[in-house]
Amino acid sequence: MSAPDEIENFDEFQSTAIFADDQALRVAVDGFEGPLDLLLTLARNQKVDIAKISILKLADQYLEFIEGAKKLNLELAADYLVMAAWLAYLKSRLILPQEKSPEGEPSADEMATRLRWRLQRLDAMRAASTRLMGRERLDRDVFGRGDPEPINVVKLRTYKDTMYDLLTAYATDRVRRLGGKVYRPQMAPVLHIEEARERLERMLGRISDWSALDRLLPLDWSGGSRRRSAVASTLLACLELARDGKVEIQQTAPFAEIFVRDRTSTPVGDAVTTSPN
Amino acid sequence: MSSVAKMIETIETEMDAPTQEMAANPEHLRMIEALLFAASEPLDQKSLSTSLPEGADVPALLAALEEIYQKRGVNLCCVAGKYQFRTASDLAFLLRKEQPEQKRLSKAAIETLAIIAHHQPVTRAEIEDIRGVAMSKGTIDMLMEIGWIRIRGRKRTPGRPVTYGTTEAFLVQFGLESVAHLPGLDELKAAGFLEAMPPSGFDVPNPSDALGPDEDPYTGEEPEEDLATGSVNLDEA
Amino acid sequence: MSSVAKMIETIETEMDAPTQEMAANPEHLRMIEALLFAASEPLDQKSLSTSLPEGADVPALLAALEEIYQKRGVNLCCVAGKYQFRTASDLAFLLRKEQPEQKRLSKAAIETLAIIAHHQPVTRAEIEDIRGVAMSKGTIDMLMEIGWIRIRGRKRTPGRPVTYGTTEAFLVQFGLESVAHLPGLDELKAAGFLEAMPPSGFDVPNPSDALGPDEDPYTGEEPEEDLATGSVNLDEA
Repeated sequence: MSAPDEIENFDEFQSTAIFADDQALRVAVDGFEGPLDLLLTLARNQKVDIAKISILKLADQYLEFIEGAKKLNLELAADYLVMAAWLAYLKSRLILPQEKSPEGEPSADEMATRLRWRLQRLDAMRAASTRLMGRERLDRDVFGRGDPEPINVVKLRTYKDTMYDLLTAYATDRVRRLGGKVYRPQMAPVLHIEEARERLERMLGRISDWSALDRLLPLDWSGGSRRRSAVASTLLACLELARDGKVEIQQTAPFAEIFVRDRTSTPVGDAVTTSPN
Repeated sequence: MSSVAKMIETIETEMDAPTQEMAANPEHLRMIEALLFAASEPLDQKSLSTSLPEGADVPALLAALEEIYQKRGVNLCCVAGKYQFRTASDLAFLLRKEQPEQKRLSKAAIETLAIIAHHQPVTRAEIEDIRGVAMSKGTIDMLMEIGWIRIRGRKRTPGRPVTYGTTEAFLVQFGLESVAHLPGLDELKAAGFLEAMPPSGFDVPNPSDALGPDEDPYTGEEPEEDLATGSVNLDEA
Repeated sequence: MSSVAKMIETIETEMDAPTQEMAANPEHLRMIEALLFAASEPLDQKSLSTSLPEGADVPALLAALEEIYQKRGVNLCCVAGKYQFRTASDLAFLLRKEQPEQKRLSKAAIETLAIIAHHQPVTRAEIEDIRGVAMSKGTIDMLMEIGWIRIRGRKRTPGRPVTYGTTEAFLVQFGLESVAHLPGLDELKAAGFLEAMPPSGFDVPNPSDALGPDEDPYTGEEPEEDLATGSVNLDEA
């Protein structure tokens, strides 16, 4: 039973509920929001303060209204009829005051006061609702900033990548590409230092006095990179043995030929020696 | 002196109140003005404070700003405990916009909203008692959908009915600092119309966002036991 | 006098300019302020004029408003003949919220970056050749956006492709003094990034910030003539 439109002015609304003839009555029945609303409208039509309204007179008007509606065969919701019955009862008790009200029941005056109070309260809430809806509303009467400037969330992106990541990526990427594209390269030949040292140690006692380093190289390690590796490893092995006092090494000038002498079979000589330290 | 200069002089005179004098750092004032101007939503003191330099006296700045803008075309308003610049209400005639998209509220919905606002926390039965008519389900649904009301708790009475209250969006829409700022609230209270019964010395319920003395926080569906053992709730009530 | 009052006095002094004195009706000023505040887009004088009462001197009002807001947190700006309030440009930082986010480069991106770093100056085609895969446009764009690579020149080869190199920000990120300090082959081996015997054909160039022998400095878009006369460039290369 709700009005189709927002009606913010209740005085305006209630004026539509005043019934002068049968036609208006029909309109009024449709317009009421229940029996209390009907009672309030009737009360307001008495044009006196609701606090001082005559409940007897109001009950008469209400019952009259219901009778009129019945005559017109208007369908009335049950709660209108309940209110009518209650008002008829209240009216009878108000007209014929009893000395005592039935057990546990309020007196007729108390019932009238309660009804009056409920009408006042409904009236007050109607007014409050008018006040509320009369307030300036956002985006209808008052406006916020039409073109707000939003907060820009700037992502401060930092990267965790380190030099390690960079070099790993470079090395693995490049090795992978080349590995896939070119033939699988042979491992370059290396004469390991340990190998050279073992070999030299086996030769100790058999190395002739001041032998050139070249002559101590294994025979199958001649030529190109194989020879270079053999020279380097054998020299390093000689240096290690010299440190251990097992050989002496001599070189007369930078890049000159290197000579090696076996100290295990030769007493310490007075030759010019260069001992690496 | 020009009329504009006169207006500014008025602002200045108001600004000379000693309370704002010390605290309102003009650079901070510019900042808070910019923040509030830029925002699309009301801002609370806490979020303003985090955006301003440390030590900025937000309450003093807000007070200063409110005074500066008091007579202007744009005013600083406090809604739902937050701050927002809004066009002056007397200029509504200039700016008013009809909003066809917003559902027009029925008389029943408007009344229900007003009752919920003033009587919160309030149950459906209490609303029906005030209006003297059974409420159609759609009314509450519609107000909930608009976002103006919410279920806020349960009443410690038999059946433990849910209680309704208004939302922050309601306060923002109607330009209210809090529900305690509803116009005419004091008169309604004084007349006893916010009480459940005719005045006879019962305590006066105030509309409040805090849980009422006979209200429990809303936790969704009630456990079935509670519904079955109405007697327990009766004892509690 | 309080600092705020001083600021207002400044505004007032500015407002006393005789041009605005006559025309700026304070009520009209409030209206234009509200209109501009509530507008969702910049407004031109004509549309302001139709919203304001007849006879309102829009140019004078705008001038007055501009002066009032000149030193404030919000300014009245005119862009393309339309007016709007904008946050004062020196307060733009208030509207920025920085959110740190840590990321890692994608595999393709870090490999590309490593190759640019070691092989610079290097063209896109060369990067693709080294990596053996076509590169997505996004990779270079992303590295440029981060600011770690830059276009440093053009190669004197047909088509004059741009050459890429690393930036100062790259050196900072990876803790390098200069690109010449990038580890070479031996250091890569020694540090265990490469096997003792890298595949044949594996060389690690010595990167440099200086222009390469076949590199021209980058001067933006190539003039059309250069693109047309590829043969000339071929000779040069």
